[in-house]
Amino acid sequence: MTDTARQQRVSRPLDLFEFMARYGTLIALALLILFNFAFTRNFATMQTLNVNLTQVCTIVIVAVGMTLVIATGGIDLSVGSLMAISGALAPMIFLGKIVPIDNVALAVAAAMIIAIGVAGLFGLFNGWLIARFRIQPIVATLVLFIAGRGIAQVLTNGNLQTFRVPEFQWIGLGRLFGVPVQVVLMVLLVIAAAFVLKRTVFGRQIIAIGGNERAAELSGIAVAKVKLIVYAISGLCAGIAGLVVIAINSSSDANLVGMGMELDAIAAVAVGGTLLSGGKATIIGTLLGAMTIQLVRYTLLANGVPDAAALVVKAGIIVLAVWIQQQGRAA
Amino acid sequence: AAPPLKKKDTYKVGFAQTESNNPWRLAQTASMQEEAKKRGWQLVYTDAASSAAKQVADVNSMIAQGVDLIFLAPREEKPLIPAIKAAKNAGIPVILLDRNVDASLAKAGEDYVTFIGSNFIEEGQRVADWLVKNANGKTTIIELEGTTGSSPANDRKKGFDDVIAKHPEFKIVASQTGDFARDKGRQVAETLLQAHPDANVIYAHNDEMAMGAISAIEAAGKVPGKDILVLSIDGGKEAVQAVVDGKIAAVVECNPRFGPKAFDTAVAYANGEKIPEKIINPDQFYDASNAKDLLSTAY
Amino acid sequence: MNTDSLLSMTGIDKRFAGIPALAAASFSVGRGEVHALIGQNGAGKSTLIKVLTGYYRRDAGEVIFDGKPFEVTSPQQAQASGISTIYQEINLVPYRSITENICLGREARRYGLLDWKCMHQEAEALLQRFNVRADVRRPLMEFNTATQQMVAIARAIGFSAKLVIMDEPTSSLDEREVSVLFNVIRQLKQEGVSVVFVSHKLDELYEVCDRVTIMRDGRTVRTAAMNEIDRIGLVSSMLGRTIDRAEGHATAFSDRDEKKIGEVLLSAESLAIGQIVRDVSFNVRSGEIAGFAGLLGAGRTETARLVFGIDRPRAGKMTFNGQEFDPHNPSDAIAAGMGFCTEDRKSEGIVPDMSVAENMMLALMPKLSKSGIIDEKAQREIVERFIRQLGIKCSGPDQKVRELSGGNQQKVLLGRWLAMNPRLLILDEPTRGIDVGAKGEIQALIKTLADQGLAVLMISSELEEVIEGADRVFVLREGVSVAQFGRDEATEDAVMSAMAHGSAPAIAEAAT
Amino acid sequence: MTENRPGTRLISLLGSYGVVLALLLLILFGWARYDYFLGLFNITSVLRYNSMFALVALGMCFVIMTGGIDLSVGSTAALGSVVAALASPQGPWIGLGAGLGAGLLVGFINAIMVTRLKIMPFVATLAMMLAASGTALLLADNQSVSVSYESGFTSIGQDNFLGFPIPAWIALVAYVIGWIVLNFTSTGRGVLAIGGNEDATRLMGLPADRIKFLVYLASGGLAGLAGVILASQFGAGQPIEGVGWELFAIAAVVVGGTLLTGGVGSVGATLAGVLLLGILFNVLNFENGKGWISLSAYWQSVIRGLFLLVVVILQAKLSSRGSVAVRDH
Ligand SMILES: Nc1ncnc2c1ncn2[C@@H]1O[C@H](COP(=O)(O)OP(=O)(O)OP(=O)(O)O)[C@@H](O)[C@H]1O
Ligand SMILES: Nc1ncnc2c1ncn2[C@@H]1O[C@H](COP(=O)(O)OP(=O)(O)OP(=O)(O)O)[C@@H](O)[C@H]1O
Ligand SMILES: [Mg+2]
Ligand SMILES: [Mg+2]
Repeated sequence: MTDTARQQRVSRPLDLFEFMARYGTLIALALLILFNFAFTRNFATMQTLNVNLTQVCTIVIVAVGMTLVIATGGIDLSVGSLMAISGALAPMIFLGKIVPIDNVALAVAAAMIIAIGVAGLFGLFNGWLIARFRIQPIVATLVLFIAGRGIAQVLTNGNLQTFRVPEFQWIGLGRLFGVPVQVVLMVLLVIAAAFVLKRTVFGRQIIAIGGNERAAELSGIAVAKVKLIVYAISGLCAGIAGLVVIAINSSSDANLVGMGMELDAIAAVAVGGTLLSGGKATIIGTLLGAMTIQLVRYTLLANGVPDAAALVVKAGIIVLAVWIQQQGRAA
Repeated sequence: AAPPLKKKDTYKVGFAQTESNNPWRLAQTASMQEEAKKRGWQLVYTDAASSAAKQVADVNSMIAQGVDLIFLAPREEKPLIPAIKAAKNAGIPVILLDRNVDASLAKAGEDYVTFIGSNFIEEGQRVADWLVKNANGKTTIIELEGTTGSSPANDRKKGFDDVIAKHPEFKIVASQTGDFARDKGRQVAETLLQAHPDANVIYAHNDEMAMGAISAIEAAGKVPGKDILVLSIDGGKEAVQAVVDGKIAAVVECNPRFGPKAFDTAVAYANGEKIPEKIINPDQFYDASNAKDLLSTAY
Repeated sequence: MNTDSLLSMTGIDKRFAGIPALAAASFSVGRGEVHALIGQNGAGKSTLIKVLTGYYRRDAGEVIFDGKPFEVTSPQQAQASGISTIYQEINLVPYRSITENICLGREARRYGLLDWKCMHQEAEALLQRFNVRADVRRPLMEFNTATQQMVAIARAIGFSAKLVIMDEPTSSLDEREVSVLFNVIRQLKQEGVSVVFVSHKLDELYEVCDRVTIMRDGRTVRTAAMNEIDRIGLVSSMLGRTIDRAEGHATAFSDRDEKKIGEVLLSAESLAIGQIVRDVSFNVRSGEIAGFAGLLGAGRTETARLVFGIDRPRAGKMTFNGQEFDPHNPSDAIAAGMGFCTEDRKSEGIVPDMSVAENMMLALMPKLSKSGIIDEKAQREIVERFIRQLGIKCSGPDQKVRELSGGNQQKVLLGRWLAMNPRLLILDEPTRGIDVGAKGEIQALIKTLADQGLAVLMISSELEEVIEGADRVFVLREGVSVAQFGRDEATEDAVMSAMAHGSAPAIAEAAT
Repeated sequence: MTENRPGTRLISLLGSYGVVLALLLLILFGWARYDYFLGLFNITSVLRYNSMFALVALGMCFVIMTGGIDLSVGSTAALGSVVAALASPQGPWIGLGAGLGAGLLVGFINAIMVTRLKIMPFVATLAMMLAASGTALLLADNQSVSVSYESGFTSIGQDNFLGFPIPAWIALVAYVIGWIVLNFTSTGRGVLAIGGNEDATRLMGLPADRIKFLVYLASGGLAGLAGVILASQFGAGQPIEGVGWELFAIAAVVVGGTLLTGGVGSVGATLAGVLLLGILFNVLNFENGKGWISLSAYWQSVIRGLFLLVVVILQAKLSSRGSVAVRDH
């Protein structure tokens, strides 16, 4: 019986919708690229690839953490604010505003570690609220969404910090074998997260919690611990993204760094095919989702679509992408 | 006439700021707070977080607290009218800072005391005029707009575009919003430069986006100031330094240091002096010819 | 067939993702008839019902109801046309009050607005029919499974329907409640209402049903009057092979060898938590099957939860393997070597979107990994072995567990714990909702495991299962362990009377 | 259920009315600390301003009770304000109808996406948030649209009735209707049932999709109504207003004790939640007058965040204690 059923499944005529669901995001991406080849001036160049890859980096980095959070059935609204905090802290440290450090390398290393670490700690705080008090993730992370940016602003008194520190800005401007460092960083994070989700106990536990938290707990999974770690990871990712943004811009503006990032990241996750209700996740999907959204943005900008109309088009594409996947699931 | 202000040694005044998410606003707030401290006045400060509606609520809470006078930096021309009317009804004079309100709905000297500020349309015009004179064949323009729907973005666009429209040799090939932010400005500039490789002028509605555009130009392997002229408005220190360095071609100042003039005006009003309907801040214009000398005076 | 038939379904096909769940199934019910629908787990009973009520759309076939072709696309329409259904998994709204759960969909109104007073009264009156007393204003989630099941039944009866469908309504009821339910079914029959009754407990069928339809692999294999077919006939039709096992035992627990029982592994003394568990003492020895008997709500599940570290006792103490044992959470208990198969598999057992393999490996996974990375190969081997051993009907280890029938889900969960190779396995209603074939297999399996030295704590509301299966039976009543019986003392009468009245001397006995 | 310790009741009572208690304490604090805090002017202006949020939160409350979410309310209100402003020269009723209609249209599209296309509410309404805001900007040509001052449209937002602002009356009526719908109609009970267990609700034969449809429609309509008030109160349709309203509304609903997972909720407590958060802004403004925190506006967001933290933690504590005997099935 087992075998016959299996065969039936395989030999079934190719289901268009299931195909679309599985490869929908990829198809959308391919169509967009084709469209651009045909209509967008100067599209087929390395520089275009470069521009798009570097621009999508921060979203992907944040969205990786967000995917893990969403897989547990949660959500993290605080990522943008955490980017601001890490972006505000780092320059304060390597510019020696807190304690003067003479050695540049040391200062930069300290700045990176502390800034990312603090973001991670705030993520841990989110996890603590959610695991310890069972506060709904949206609300728990809303706290830092509101207060986090305030903290960053208080730290810097709202002032812009500008700097020219090539050692630090390497993560935003440097290249490794001709590839921008941030892209390398993004790829590494994506691979690491995909591996964790697919092949490790921790990843399986994340999915189990999103799928049925009580069952997970009764199977001996330390639900609270897993959640703590997941939100901490999301915080760390946001921290890294914050550093990348300020490095590229040679300036850190606590008021704006990471503004609206939570929605971009969530949209990327959703378009990528991860269920927002948890229990399922695909990191590669998230990468593709983020790229799709980025390319839509690029296409609209490059073709001079006015901002207001661009919003409507973007909305339509998000809905379309998610709808196609939805069809696949329903079939 | 606008409500009178009693003569006193010190006052309790309100300052309804629209937002604090950019250096310009911060400088303005700081200037107001410093001035209040210097004079020993009590300042009730509110921040409307970019919402005109909240700003009205803020003004109302100032009225409720019984301040003597309100400095209002209206977020928008129309939605703040009810706040001005409410203050008038409560007998509290209002002085507008840096943005005006719709003249058909509220009148200076009648509903509010006066407007102190700059003229956004004129700022755009000044940039365009400079470009027309100094273009040297650089005529293909990318415009980085401010936040969609905000009045400085609308006005700086109008002032600039109207002048450019009179000169057919110039062409604005793309005009997109960069949200007044450096990062967004950079990303938009990167994209637009990619789609319009022939562009050789970037006009940004504020310094932050101009700085972002410079990064974008450099990332595209071009030289700002040489291959591409960057024009900007605001004239903060970083931007003026960029003019000195040759990266920005020209920048119109929009000085945020309103404190002294605003408070002087209030005192003059209490003294019964006649206040003009508009007090326009004289704004600097920086380009290669004067930037070095004026760098120290830039805010 | 019966010309006076109320419902007739013919040639019904239903496929899920290409796999047929129903293949040309047919089914017909007469007026005022109580009709049993039986079959192995996954035979397609629930699917047939859901097709009838419009929850699933059928791929082919014809339905005639009350003389007219019946085309409904939602349970709502089915209900409006006179078919009232109690689904297999309790499908109610836990946060809402009993009244709402009973009256949703046919609210009493006054001046166009809901009339709460009237609805509360109606809910109370309906529950009265089942001898259930409960504050109908309280949220449903505050009540135990049995009460919830009664609420579901009351709700279905409350609609004046022509046909009431009950998909395994008795699986979470004890005998007392079952007999109340049967009285209600008889009443319905008298009122001319037809009833479709799904159950794996064959005795029950003989008690109330007039006819029986047997399903196998999505087909209807036989329909007969209840009095024309004996148990062996039923079972062989269900399983599709002739069986010749004598009917001496209702369960597959054959007599056990007492000598294999070892030392005391777990002992609990005077456990208490609030009102639910007040004073429970018992012990389990390795190689022994210890049974918990008791009426519903006697505190058996809650005691098991204390042992497994899900809740913390307010008083009492436990030792495990000779050491003091005070688990703070399930992972402590698991680390100590326990497994716990919960009674509510839907909300506490399966992770519906995960595959059979992933579900089965959920607890074992950390042990099967090298520095956090899962050993896929080892995992697959184990899963495939258990799928074979437990006879889990699925298209393969990668099928989503939500797509399995209830009984097969239960087997997956058993597999989850057996894979852990535990020292003590707590089974809360292990054969609830499991077909006779699989039930026998599971019981035999439990016995084999015990023979190999596993300690088993088995909670069951089926008296036979406890009496025949357990080496010792502990009886709980209102949160107190009131009696303990050895294998020979545990007669049906003795256990029953302890369950109902308790016996003072037995308490002292249990405490020693 | 079997548990009837004295005190449990009190605590669970506090759990459901905790937000009211917090509200009273905050008002008491304001009254004790600031002059004029309870002055008529302050009260009416707080009510006038917060009535918009109250309407939006009411819709959000219903959506959340079904287990969904509506992120588009802010931009829907902005769109409603623009449409109302454009229609305002035709008179107050037409202006009102136009704004409401725009909101209903948005709600309708949301409802279609959620119930027909089966797109997760979070994503569907996130997209709608972008789309409505884009549409508002397009209609308004990127600027605020002046309303007609002659047609009497502004009296909706700016006048009083029996001494209270008309927007406050509108919100009050909406809440009374909302309360009745929730507690005394089958649709209202259906809303809670869906949030509690959607699948079961379907199997129980309730029209789950229709109820969800209505809920999103209502949320859109209420947001449109808030837009009408926005336009008439401030004399302009504002395409860029409404940013962050959805989060305010969600916070208010949650502070009011409604579970984000759906199934449990209260209309009255939501109103209390709106007032609590709204008055907090007001208190912060008054505090500024004292010169304490006006040093930096940034402390305000920190304080608001902390306040939200305290309230939700308290709420979590109270609600878990009130039901300590209840296993959460
Ligand atoms: N939603 C679904 N998706 C895929 N397959 C399904 C789904 N529901 C049921 N099936 C399959 O259809 C078959 C029939 O299942 P059904 O639930 O009807 O069995 P059943 O006779 O009610 O069993 P049980 O006695 O265990 O309740 C099973 O093989 C099951 O795996
Ligand atoms: N969620 C709950 N909230 C409050 N009381 C409960 C809850 N669940 C069970 N109870 C009560 O606790 C007591 C014991 O329940 P428990 O589930 O442990 O009994 P049981 O013997 O295992 O019965 P069952 O066979 O129904 O599981 C009963 O009085 C029951 O009413
Ligand atoms: Mg079934
Ligand atoms: Mg039990």
